[in-house]
Amino acid sequence: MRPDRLPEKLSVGGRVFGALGVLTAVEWFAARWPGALLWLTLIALGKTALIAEYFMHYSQLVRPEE
Amino acid sequence: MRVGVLAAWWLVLTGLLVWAASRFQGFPLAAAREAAVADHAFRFLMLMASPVFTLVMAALLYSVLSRRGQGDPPEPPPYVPEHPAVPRVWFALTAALAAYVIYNPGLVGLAEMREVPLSQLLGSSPGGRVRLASLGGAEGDLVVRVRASRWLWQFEYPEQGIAARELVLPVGRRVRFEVTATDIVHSFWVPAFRTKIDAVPNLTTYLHVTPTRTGSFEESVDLRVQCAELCGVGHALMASPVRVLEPEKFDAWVAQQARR
Amino acid sequence: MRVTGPVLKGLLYGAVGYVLGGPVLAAVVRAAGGSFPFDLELAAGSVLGTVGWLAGVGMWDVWARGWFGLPLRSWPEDDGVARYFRFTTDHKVIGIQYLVTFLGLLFLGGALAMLMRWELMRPGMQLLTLNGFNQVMSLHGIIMIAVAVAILLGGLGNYCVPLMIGAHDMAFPRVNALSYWLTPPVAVMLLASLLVGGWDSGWTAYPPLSTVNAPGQVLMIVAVVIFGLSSILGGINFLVTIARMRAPGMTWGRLPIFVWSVFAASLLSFVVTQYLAASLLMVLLDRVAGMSYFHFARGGTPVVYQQLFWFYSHPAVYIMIVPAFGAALEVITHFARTPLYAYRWVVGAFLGIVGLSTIVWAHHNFTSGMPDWMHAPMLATTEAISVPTGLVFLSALGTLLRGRLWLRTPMLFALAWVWNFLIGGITGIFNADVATDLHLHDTYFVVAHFHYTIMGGEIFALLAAVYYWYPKITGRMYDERLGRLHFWWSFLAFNATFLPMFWAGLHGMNRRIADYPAALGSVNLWTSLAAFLLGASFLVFLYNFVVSWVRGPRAEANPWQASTLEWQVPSPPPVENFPAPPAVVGAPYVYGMPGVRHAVLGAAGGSER
Amino acid sequence: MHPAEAAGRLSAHELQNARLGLWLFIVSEAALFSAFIAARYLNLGTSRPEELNQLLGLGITGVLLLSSLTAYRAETCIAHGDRPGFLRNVLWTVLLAGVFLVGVVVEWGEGFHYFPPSTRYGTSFFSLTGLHGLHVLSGAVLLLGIYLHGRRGRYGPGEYWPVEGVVKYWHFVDVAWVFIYPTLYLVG
Repeated sequence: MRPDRLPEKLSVGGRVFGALGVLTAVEWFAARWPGALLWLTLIALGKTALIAEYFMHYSQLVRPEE
Repeated sequence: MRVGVLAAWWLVLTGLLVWAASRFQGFPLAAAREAAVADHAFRFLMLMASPVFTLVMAALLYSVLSRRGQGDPPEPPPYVPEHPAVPRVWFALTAALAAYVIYNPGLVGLAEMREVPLSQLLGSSPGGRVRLASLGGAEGDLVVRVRASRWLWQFEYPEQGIAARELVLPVGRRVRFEVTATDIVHSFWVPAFRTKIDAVPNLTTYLHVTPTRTGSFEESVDLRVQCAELCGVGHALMASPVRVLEPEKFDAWVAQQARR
Repeated sequence: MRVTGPVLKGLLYGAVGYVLGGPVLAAVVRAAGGSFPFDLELAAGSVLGTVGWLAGVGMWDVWARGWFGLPLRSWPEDDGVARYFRFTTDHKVIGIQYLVTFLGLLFLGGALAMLMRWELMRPGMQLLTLNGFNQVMSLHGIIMIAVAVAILLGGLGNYCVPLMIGAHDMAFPRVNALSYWLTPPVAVMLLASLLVGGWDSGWTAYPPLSTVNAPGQVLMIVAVVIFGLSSILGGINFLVTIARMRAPGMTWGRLPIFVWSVFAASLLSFVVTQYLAASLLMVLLDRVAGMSYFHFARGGTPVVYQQLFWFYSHPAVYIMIVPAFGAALEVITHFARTPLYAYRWVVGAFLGIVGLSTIVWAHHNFTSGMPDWMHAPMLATTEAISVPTGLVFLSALGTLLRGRLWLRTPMLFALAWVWNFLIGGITGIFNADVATDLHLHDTYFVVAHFHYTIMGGEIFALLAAVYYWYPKITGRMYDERLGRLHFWWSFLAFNATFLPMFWAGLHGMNRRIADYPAALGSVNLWTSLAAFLLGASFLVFLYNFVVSWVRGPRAEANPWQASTLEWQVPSPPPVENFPAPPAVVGAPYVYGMPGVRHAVLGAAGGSER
Repeated sequence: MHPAEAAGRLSAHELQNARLGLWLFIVSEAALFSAFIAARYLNLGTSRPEELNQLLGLGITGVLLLSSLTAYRAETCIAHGDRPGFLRNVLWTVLLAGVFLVGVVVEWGEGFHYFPPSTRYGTSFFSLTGLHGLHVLSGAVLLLGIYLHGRRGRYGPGEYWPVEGVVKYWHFVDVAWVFIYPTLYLVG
């Protein structure tokens, strides 16, 4: 882990946060679509995947060096 | 290992058990169409289970009698690689047996209990006015509203406009029980009818029974409404007598109740 | 004082915690004009009391001080009996703590069963009141459920799994100690519930009864939730240990079958136990926060509880029985002196059971008023579980038929397990089939069925395992003649007790009743007399267990000449288990294969000591 | 916790054990939340009252998402040896947790008026937000502990497991809300 990569990693976090924000906005409108429960579940799963992958480093379990 | 000896054990034991199961008479009084369905399923399951039971018994007996080792501990027998087909065949046979039991008496018995065709098993029960409903088609020749409270049963006959603390039914007519509870969960069970349904507060559940013979609690203790779901102090004693009458006697009873 | 010090300190802290969290807090709130129901007082007090107990018994000194940057303190090292009364991280000590605690609870639950059988010996009420019977029955139920969940996993699983995979300890030794030390407060709370009116809703605690009965219910709920936490932490610990602490060469395909069974049970317990916690917490919220999950007067829906509850509690029976499968197969393969038959199929069967068991729960609810469409699929999934279970039988029978049987006490109990579980399994089909279950549900047929599976299946497998590992754990040999006496006595008495119950249930004896129609008198008299015999048989076991531990002949490292790792170290094993990590080079059961070995121990180890 | 562990020094093997254990614990916790969410749908389908404060709900959802970002930044900073950045971000996370809790308390106040716990929606609303609030509270306390330890010079690149563990737990608390928010506010 080289210190010079810190800004790069921090910007990844910012982009993920942006994506989460967009998904939350989509969610807000999806609640009015027909079949809302399905859409809301899919969006929530998508947000979970983003957080688990980028924030919680799910892949560390298989690739410890991350 | 001598397969022939094992097979002989198995056949003899199976013969004995199948004979015993087919002659099994140890059922309580059967006083309804549903009881016949249940008892038939019970006996059929005993027959289906017999060869399975005896296969394990035979292997157990054979191994204990013929495969005992000498010495402390016995010298291990030389290792023989397993034949890969045996587990596969076993798996296929048990799966086929399970599939058949799921079909009959499983689904077949369930359809008979509900008096619906097999194709309707996945449908949900009658009426928009209840969210959750239970076993049985929609119609009945006679409606009885069952109300359970700690620790007594009340029976209302809305079409006749009467109520009673004793369950009186005419023989041969399909009765539709509409069951509910006023306080906690109870369960409406008549052993001679072989079926039960929970009495749940804030919910109406349904049960359909067609009594097939007359009788009374005095003749058989199986003709009683017994609470089958633990409901506190009086649970064990929460029972009411059941009387199944000829239709004309039932009408007379209704008239007598209406006068009171 | 050296022996009892930590426990006394734990009791003191626990009492202080209870008083602060319960009565004192309640008094303060009430003085401030707020309302503080007695139920809430009990719940808050018992939670804080448990925290106090944990702090006093050692978590503060060996764990929490580090969080504050303080140096850790530990009680003086001791090889004697004192270490069994401490917050110790050695998995072998924790295993014995679990085993002895839950054997004690098993005897207590058995004594309660004797009380019930005394009352049920004749129609009418003789010994207990109606309410007293319900309380005794409920207490018997929940204690035995706790025993069934914890005794094999917590006791023998803890002791044997690290040894069998060649590890020096569990992955999280302190979490392991926490799992154990959470259980004594559970027992205390369950018994203390009798002081506040007990509870009469059975171990299933169905609402709305459990939302309106005596305050003892609150203690039961808190106790079960805490027990669930212990079970979850234990499950996670086993999963990580088995996944990541195996010795070099110990591949998944070389794991002893008992280890696989613990792994499968842990997979279930660490997820589904939360549903038990959730459903009981909802009952608690109804009681203390005036919520309306299930309370009838507030429009609650009691049926929902039954769905959530059984989503845990049916898999729970596999948390109990799968380790029993593993233990029984382990004993059978060693005492048949031949490799376990169809090993891979059994592993698949365990995992298949784990998967299937999460989609069968509603067969407990056929009569509950759940939606009609659920009957057919739940009937099908439930009966499908007989297929993987059948593979377990295939493995047992194949091993027996290919082996040379050594009929020592562990093997006798393992054979009894085959018989008992066969009856339990087959009668399960009658409960899975809707047409028969509508009658049999909530009758003694069900009581007989689950006693055949859990007592006849799990507890008999447990006894097989206890006799099998006794020399390893205690370093002493049990008395073989007393072992055989215990076997024949308990096996015959067990069947004499529970076989007639099928008949009683079919003939209209519903479960959980203090009294029954006089027509059922003779079957109940027989059952009671047989039950007393069954109870007495355990005194033989107790005598053998205690006296042999004190005075029995010293056991060799490997009295059974078994091939797995735990037998290759001295009895009892040294603190560090293996002087150096063993190298696993082959399958676990290498009988009848000259020159083939399961493992090579480190230079300082030596297998033939 | 052993002082060495308190400082985050674990062998690579122990670190992977701890990670797997924490993940399993998180899966188990997710099961607990899923049971309460399931009870909401089983008890009352997708219906919800009109009086819910939608703006507040959306607001605290954003706050919690933002706190996940600051938690991520804190962990990344300490992994790269940037202690001031780490401390700053942990403090922000705690602060956002506090804002979230204040939002919940305000919503509870309105809830008691419109849909008290004795109503069927109130039952699910108060138990889900309460259960989640307890997790937020415990997470905030843990973050505060990390902050205090960090200020005393603990943790550094390669030895920050306590930070990683607490931050993972914090992300999980966020994920739980990702499901609770539509369950309580959006469906129906």
